[in-house]
Amino acid sequence: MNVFLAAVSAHALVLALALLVALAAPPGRGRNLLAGGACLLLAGSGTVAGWVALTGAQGRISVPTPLAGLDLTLVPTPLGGLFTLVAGGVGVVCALYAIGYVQGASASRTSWSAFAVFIAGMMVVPLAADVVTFLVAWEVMAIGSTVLVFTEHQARASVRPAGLWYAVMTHLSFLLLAAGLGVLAAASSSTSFADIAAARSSGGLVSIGFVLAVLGFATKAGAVPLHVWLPRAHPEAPSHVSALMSAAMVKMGIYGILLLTRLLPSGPGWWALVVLGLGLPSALYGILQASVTSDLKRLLAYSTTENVGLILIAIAVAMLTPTRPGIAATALLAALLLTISHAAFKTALFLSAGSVLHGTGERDLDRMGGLALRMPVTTGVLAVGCLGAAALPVTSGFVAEWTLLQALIHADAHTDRLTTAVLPLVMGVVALTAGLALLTFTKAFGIASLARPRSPGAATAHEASPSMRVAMVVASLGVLAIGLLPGQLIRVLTTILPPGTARATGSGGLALPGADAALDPTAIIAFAVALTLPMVLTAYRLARRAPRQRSPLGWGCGGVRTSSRMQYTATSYAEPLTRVFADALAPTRDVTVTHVEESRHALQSMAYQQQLVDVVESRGYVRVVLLLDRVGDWGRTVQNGNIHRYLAFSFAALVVVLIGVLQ
Amino acid sequence: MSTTLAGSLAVAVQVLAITLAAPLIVGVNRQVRARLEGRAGAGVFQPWRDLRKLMRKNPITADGVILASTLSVALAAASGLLVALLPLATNLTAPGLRGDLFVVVSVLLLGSVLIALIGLDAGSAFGGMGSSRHMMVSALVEPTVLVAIYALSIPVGASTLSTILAARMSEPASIVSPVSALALVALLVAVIAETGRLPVDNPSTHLELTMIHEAMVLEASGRDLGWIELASWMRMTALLGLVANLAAPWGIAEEFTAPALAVGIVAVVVKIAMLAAVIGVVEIFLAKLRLFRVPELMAGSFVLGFLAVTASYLTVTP
Amino acid sequence: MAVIPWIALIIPAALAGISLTLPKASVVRHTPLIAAAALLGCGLLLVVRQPDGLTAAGGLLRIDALTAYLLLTVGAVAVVATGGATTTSANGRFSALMCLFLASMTLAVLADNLGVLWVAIEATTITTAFLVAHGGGRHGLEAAWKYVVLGSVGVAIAFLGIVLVFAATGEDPTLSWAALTTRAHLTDSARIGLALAVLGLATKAGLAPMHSWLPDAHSQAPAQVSGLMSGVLLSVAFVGILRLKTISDHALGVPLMRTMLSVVGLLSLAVAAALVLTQRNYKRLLAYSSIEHMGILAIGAAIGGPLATGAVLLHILGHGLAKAGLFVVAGRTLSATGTHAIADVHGLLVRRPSLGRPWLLGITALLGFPPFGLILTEIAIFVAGYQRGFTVVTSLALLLLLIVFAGLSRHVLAMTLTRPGTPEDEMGVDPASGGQRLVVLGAFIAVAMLPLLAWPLSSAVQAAVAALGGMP
Amino acid sequence: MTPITAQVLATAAGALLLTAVLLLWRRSISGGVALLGLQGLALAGLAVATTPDGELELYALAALLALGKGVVIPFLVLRTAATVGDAGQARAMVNPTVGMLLAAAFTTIAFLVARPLVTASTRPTAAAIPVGLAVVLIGFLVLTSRTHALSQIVGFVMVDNGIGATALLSTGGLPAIIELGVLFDVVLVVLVLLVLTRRIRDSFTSIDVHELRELRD
Repeated sequence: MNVFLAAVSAHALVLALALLVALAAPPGRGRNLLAGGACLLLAGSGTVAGWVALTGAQGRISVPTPLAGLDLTLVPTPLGGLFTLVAGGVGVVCALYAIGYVQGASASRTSWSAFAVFIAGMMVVPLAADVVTFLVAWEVMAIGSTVLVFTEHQARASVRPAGLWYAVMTHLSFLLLAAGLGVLAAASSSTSFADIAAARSSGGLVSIGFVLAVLGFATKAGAVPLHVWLPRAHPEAPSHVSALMSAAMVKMGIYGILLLTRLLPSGPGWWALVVLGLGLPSALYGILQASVTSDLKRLLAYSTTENVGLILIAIAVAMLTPTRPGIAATALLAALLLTISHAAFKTALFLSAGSVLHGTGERDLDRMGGLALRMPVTTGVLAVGCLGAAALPVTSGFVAEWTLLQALIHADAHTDRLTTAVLPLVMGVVALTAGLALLTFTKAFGIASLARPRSPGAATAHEASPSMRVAMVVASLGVLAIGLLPGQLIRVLTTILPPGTARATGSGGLALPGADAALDPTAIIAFAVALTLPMVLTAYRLARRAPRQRSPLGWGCGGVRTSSRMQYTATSYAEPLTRVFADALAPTRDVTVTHVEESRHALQSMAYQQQLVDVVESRGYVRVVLLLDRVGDWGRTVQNGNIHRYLAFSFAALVVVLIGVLQ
Repeated sequence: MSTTLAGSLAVAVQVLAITLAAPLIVGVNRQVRARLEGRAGAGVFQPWRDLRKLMRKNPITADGVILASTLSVALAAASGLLVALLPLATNLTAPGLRGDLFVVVSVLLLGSVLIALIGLDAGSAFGGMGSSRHMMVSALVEPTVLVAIYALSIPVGASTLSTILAARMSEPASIVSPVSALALVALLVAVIAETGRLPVDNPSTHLELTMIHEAMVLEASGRDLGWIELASWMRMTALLGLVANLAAPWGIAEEFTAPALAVGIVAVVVKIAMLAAVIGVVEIFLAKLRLFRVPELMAGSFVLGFLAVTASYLTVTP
Repeated sequence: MAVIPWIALIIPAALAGISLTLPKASVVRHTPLIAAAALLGCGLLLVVRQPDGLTAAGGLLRIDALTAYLLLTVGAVAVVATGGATTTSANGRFSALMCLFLASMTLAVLADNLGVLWVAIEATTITTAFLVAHGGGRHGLEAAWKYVVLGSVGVAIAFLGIVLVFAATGEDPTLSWAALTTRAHLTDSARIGLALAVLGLATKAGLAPMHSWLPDAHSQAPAQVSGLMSGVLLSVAFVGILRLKTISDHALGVPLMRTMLSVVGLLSLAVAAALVLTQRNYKRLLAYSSIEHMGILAIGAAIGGPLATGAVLLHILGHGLAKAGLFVVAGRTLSATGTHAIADVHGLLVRRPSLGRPWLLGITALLGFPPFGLILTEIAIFVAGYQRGFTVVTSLALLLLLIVFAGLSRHVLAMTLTRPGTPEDEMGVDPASGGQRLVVLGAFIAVAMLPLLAWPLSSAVQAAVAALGGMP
Repeated sequence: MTPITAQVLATAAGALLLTAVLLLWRRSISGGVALLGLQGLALAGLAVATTPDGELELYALAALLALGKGVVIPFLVLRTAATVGDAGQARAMVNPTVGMLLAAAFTTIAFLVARPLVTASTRPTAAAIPVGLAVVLIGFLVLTSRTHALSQIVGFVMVDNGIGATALLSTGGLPAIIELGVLFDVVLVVLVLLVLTRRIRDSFTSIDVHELRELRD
């Protein structure tokens, strides 16, 4: 019995079980536990299938359909196996988290069954072996996530437009893929990926197919300018769903682009520029919007766009340096590491954001504060997540960006003119993105968890339930594990990368022969601990002689009142940046001043209101929507109910056919 | 003596030396400025006295402040780690601690984040204002630092600082090449911005609206303030030492012997002191830039770094 | 085997007679359902027995795998439409006309002679005229008038086409489809004849530019009538077009029908896209969705080849079931809320789950989401389109489908999801009985089972495609 | 083709085209219906002319055609016109002169289109096919331009007469069952339209089809 076959059939059985349990179990804690457990099992079986595929299992599963010659086939590949593994891992953590988190609408039968379908969809997409299966699995993932985005439609009015944007953009992604992959299948006259890869076809048609497919995958990955659904859908979906979407579903877009580079290895040079053209703006624009928004989940959504941008840059560098295999392999490794590390820390961040929302009822950073005292575990996870997202030492983000930097630095000028011009620019953008990410996550962690609570909700925050805490801690341990021992991860990835790309050094460190660089995080940690020990000892000795004293009033140049309104909020924290990047963000500010009736000079009140809208959406997409509405209105005037006009249509059609057929 | 043990001991010695030397460097800088301003000045060893006083005083923290003590100690540790990673007194490195470009910049930024968090945790308007401005400046500084060191690494072909220094010592001509000159100027501007010297931030001011570094440490007191001051002095010394060594790499200890190490330490302290004195003199003539002109300065230094990179591409013979 | 088609014809006709004469209202109310069940039975029997081109009634009728498959479709959709809808004022005349309507559709399906096909299609127009006007008041009359005038004129064009095809058969004149498909050479008048015949049948198939009657007729007719018309009458006329395409591809080569069907298909999608965006009446929304799906079928037929044609046939069954179920639910929503306007209906999913859930389920099927079968057929048509060189046509179709998706989902979400903060106006109760709700749910489950029923369906679909001459 | 049948053929075809043009020109309902009757009889004449002599049941078919199209349909329309009342002037969307020009244009189109039909057909009567097509197109024009319900019915019957004529001329008549089926269908459609006209008259108080505009998007 082929191992892969066993894993996938087990996965299918568990899906049926999960759906049955979701529909049959009694509402309340009973259903949450049972359905959550079933989804946990589902994601677990997916992880097993991913692991089996990653470690090079063979096998082929094909399900017949009523149409001749159109079977749905699944074949394990190492690359697909990795992405199933990542999605499965994130699925396990999110299912565990959901058991404690869901209540009300997100604990309904439809939500649980949609959650199971969503996980199952993501497990199958990387294993699909031909165009039709890939598209069907893609839509299974789409329907699962669309239903989940709408769960809280009764609570907030903003859920419906967000869900609509999400559904339409997901369908745009599906149609772009259908076009792109269809053209590729036509160019190599077969729908199976193996044949497309073997055909090595090239020419104008293949380029069109490639660009369409890349745009389709970029829409799902949330790359600028196709990212508008991401900052709308993620804040509205329940946190465990937005964690799964951000950490796992977005990666299916990345898997697609990597698949394309494997199906069409010898593409022309400008293909890499297309991917780079999507990557650079995504990284910069994504982190810029993240740094100025004050809604925590919207911040995390935009940071996903930024990380997708970095991954696309890594893939583009891999495509730009075919003449230097060492560098191309390092860049590919960087892309994989960025994907895995983003999956880990974004899950931790979204789950902690959900726990904060669960505890304080607040989503806006301006109304949080002082959570470190009230929600220690969540703050700890948020700290680790923010460290990972800001790519600071000892976290998975650091290892991933380090690999990307090594690839960029060592791809020196010997390649062609194209890379010479592009590489310094890419280096500058990656560095600026890293800098802004620093500010963003300092703001996110600092404003949310330090100093005094800025709203009654934050003041009465309570810690999350046990299952949520376990899930969050597991996610943050993932971030730290990859950060500390990247060597173990490299051993797993060897089946995907070309031989000799990276070696795991003794103490879990990482060596890149291609770029002759080595990183040993455990050594850095050891030295840091060795340094801090004497300092802590002296601090402890000093503390015994001069104990700390508490006073109700801070210094603040002698005038501070203890009200929490005196503290900086997330909006004010990002105000200098908004001013520096004003033309890219186009903030709309208005100050309304109400004077006292008696005299013009005395102010009664002054209100400052700043509105930051997504420029891509307000300038690009809104115009398209208005155009479509005008087309709709024009269409309605044509169909105005006058029978003579209808008869004229038929008559004109008759005459046109008569003359057309004349010939 | 295995190289790893030698390397680690050398680095430990370097950290100890720089920890002791840092207050001295700041003392020199302040003394030079005092003399030029016609004041007697508090003497070169005043910072050591301040430090001793602060370490013995009771720290006072307002209600609602959560992580003040742990963050200040962590900040000191981060600065220590930064000093360990940079080739200041000795070029030897412990195996895991090769001063790789990105690792150095990340540890530098870790320090920035920690001090920003201290500012936020203070819970007062000034702490938030200082922290927000500091993070904006360090966000704009990071591209310049990365691109500048990247430009220096291209002629050498490796991105670890110790190899760059060894290469520059072997052929001094490369030090005055256009690539190195442009990169060094860009790096110097970036270091000045990062350590909060004029024209980006005035270290000696307490005027609410202009201070960046001082605003963050406003609420700190007693030994918390002590750790923070020590950390920022060590950071400034380390960064100035990096610039000094890149400009004049001679005297750095190549192998692990007592005399070489002593020479290395003395050489680096003298070089940093001279650089601190020069900065002191220059600061007299500079006024603080308006905050929203700082991005233009940063953009300028980034372009310098960018030119250095493209220049290095052109001169490299294929 | 030969007797089954006669049963399929005679039972509905006989039931029509019974429902006119029999006074007992309870029986008369259900005669259309009985007729539909009989058709479904005959269809199933024929599909299982796999007939291979048997002619009856002196060459006028024909039973092959295609007719068997179509009879099954007509029966299934009819059961859903008549079983699911609440027959409020079902008097004898209404049931009789419904049974006659079913009988004429069966005749159209079984017809081998093109003349008989024309007479049957015209009979469907006549029988449904008064059904559309039934209980609709002023709007019903207006819809009926437009339906009959436009429908008859369109079908008259088809008759002109058939006459010219008959003239083109030269020495031994024949109108039998089986004979015509074997004719290698037809005189030049066949070009004009076939083009006009297809244009005429396109009217009854609801394809643009001859579609104008469809929104009015389908939105005014009672639920089961519009369900039947939208679900299967359009498809029966479309299969007529498929039969004519087989003759044309065989005798005149492929380009004529390819260009014509592609143009008509894209036009239909464009009309549907333009009018779904800011639509205000949810029954007209369903009507335009029918035009859109007919556009997809036309493009699938233009692409040709065994894969696309199999997908078209499967799509007919899937779309028919889903659309019939949806029109029935729309009828119940109308009687519950008393308004056609989309803007006045909101929060169906929460306030009337028995209406909201099937409504959302059916629309998800139409939008092309798994687990429903339409996703598979649409992907098959797109992939076949690209593989057979229809790159531009398929890409344009994909773009228009995106606009239709946006329009349809915007309106349906507005109806089903709650608008927090808007005042709760009172809403009537859902009139359907348990059995009727089950029939509708059964229809959607059947559409969901389509891609999984590989074993029984694939042989039936492939045999039907072979019966169509494999569509070069 | 004996000279007599050729003569009958020519007169019948001429009568068909003439009645069509006159119908387009005259606007009164009663006049129109009379012309429609005439056209039915001309069609019957055409049927007689095109059948090879000696085919008895074809003659019966021609008689049935004459009865149906010439007598029954006009009678029904007139009866409804009486009950409906204001049978007077029906407003036309297109003024007569433009109508005439359009009729001429459509006749030329009919001749252009029919050219391949005439050359391809071996039948002697093929030369007259364009007349049938012309009547179809003019019938369509009447249908599209008249706003009166009854005149729309007249237009529809004209289209049908044109198609019948084309059938007779190009193929010498369809098989008997089909011919009967078609005739039966046309009569039924006219009946349905007349019933609907009477109902519209009751609820809309006028049978001006141009007012039927409430069903719009």
